[in-house]
Amino acid sequence: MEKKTLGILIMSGPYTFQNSHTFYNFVRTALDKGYGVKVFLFVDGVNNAKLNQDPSPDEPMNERFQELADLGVEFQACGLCTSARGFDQSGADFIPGVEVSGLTEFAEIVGEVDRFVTLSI
Amino acid sequence: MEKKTLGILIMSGPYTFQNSHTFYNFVRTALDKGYGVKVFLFVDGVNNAKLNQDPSPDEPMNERFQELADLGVEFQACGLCTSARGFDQSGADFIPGVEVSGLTEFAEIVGEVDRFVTLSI
Amino acid sequence: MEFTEKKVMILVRSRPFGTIINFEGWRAAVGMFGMDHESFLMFMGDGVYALLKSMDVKHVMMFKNTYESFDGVLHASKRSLEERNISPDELFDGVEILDEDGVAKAFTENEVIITF
Amino acid sequence: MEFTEKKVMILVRSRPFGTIINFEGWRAAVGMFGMDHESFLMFMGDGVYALLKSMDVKHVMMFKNTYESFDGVLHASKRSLEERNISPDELFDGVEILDEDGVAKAFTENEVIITF
Amino acid sequence: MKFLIWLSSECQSLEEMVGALKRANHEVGVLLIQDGVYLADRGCSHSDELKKLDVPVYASKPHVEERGIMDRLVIDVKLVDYPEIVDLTMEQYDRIIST
Amino acid sequence: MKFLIWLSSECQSLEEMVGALKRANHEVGVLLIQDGVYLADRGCSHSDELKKLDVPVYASKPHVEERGIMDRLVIDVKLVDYPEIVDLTMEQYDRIIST
Repeated sequence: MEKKTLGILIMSGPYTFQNSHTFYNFVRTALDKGYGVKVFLFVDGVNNAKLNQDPSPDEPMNERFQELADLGVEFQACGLCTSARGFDQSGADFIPGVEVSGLTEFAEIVGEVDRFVTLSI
Repeated sequence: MEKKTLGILIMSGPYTFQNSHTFYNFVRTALDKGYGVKVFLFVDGVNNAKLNQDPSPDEPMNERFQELADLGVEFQACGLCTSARGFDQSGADFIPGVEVSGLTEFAEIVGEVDRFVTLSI
Repeated sequence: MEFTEKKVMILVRSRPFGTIINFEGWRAAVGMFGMDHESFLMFMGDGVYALLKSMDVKHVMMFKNTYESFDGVLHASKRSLEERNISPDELFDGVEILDEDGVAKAFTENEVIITF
Repeated sequence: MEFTEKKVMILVRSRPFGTIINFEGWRAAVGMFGMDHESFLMFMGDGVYALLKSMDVKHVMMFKNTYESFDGVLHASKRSLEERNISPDELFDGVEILDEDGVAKAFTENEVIITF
Repeated sequence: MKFLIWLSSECQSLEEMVGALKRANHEVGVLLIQDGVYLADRGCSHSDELKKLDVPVYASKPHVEERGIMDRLVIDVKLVDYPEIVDLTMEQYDRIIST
Repeated sequence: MKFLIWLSSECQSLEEMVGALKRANHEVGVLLIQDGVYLADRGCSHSDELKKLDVPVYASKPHVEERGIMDRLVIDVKLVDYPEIVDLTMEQYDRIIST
């Protein structure tokens, strides 16, 4: 039987809210159990993907998101939210594997997942 | 008699929270009345200064912060918060007039103002 | 899973204006039509404040119009309105008010619930 | 105004962990010593949860130690503790509990109040 | 001494703080701003608490207006725009407590 | 149908939502996560409301532990770590309502 897929919408940025930490642990565990994961970064959520973050060593956000992307997590980032925050629409400011797209791609994710969790502020 | 000075700590980023809009209107009005204003950008507050933001036309955050800086508002940005978010420690990612510094400069602002307002999340 | 058109509830519980989350709910509701989902906009808790017709609609007008042009209906929880002393005639035209049964039915019939 | 050394209250009202705001209050309290202000760390409302000695202190230990090395004292509102059923023996050593008069006095004697 | 409570979101500990200051014979005013204005709305279960505090309450006019709750206010507030907010902050009150 | 309420911050409308689903004969579980775990703390004035709902309550163990409130819990919660949280989300419940 095909394993189920988890969809997540995250709307908060890293550091300020605990969401990003919970997100990493939750998604990493879901991957370990064999589930697929698709993520839409919305509003401040796009800040999670920003390259060159240099936080305290116990919160290596870039490495964590990169790790999840390398393990096959699909990341889509809201394009309007990306440009509003002064980041490149090509995705050049984001970790490799994050695609800058829009709400249509979000709607696509919603149609492709078995469970859906929202991480808001 | 010398006009009083207003100090502000802002800890939220633009768009997600209404703080940045209130901040602009409040500070602009204080300037118009002749007060001095000193601002410390802390935590997500540093995101307000990010260059090349391209939001909806009625929220031109870069222009507004630049306008305030040009009118003499002192802006200091928390250095650790700046680097954590992947922005240049030299201030090159921020609008001109924003100085990347640290909590000592924050403490300096606190010592130089007559009134102090915190804009948190 | 393979892509499937679904019934999607956008559940708006945040207050308007203080954060952008409420407004982004309206936007997401419209976005669901982009892949032919059925979009069900539901306001509960403090989210119902976004249905006051006396509100400044500049942030949501475009999404509201588009949502309604797709025959989307605005739904509000009766209990949330009552707890906030909001009477039906204070709301936008066309808001459908759901009692407890209606709320339970909405949660059952919509296959995905996205919270704003 | 010309730079003046002041009595500064860092008023912590946010809960720890859910956001970083609470932890940043501790950091700011230490930062005040950088310009020789007197720093007065005050916990009220849900902020008092940050004084539970059973808490994981990894995010604040460095700031707490530094603050206390400058003879800084941790203060908590008696009423906030009582409303949350937190007894004094659940708190870190050395927390000074302020009754209503003490709270009013703290707001009066500190010249600047910075909220986290 | 005159304290101004700059209230932009919630009402946690408002009585605690305002009550302590009032009983110590300080003057206290409350400025409702941003989502803080909902505290004066007839749908807010805490508006009675605010009413009982018996202190001057100011409410930011633009924030009341955009939320469309002008006709729903159950507390006798003085509506203020930015010039008056600046005046309250810089001149009429001695110290600001942001919450 | 089995609904899991993923509760990470506040308790606004919890009775409203859970009550409606229960009375329509659905199974409901509540997962307390991040600051949501304070809802089971003996200092939270809403914990009685949660208790009365009489539904299974799960609480994220790492979030309870780091907050130091393990000995303060007044609700009979099942402590869960990430593997169980994933299992609740993906297998044991049919639909998630995040709040």
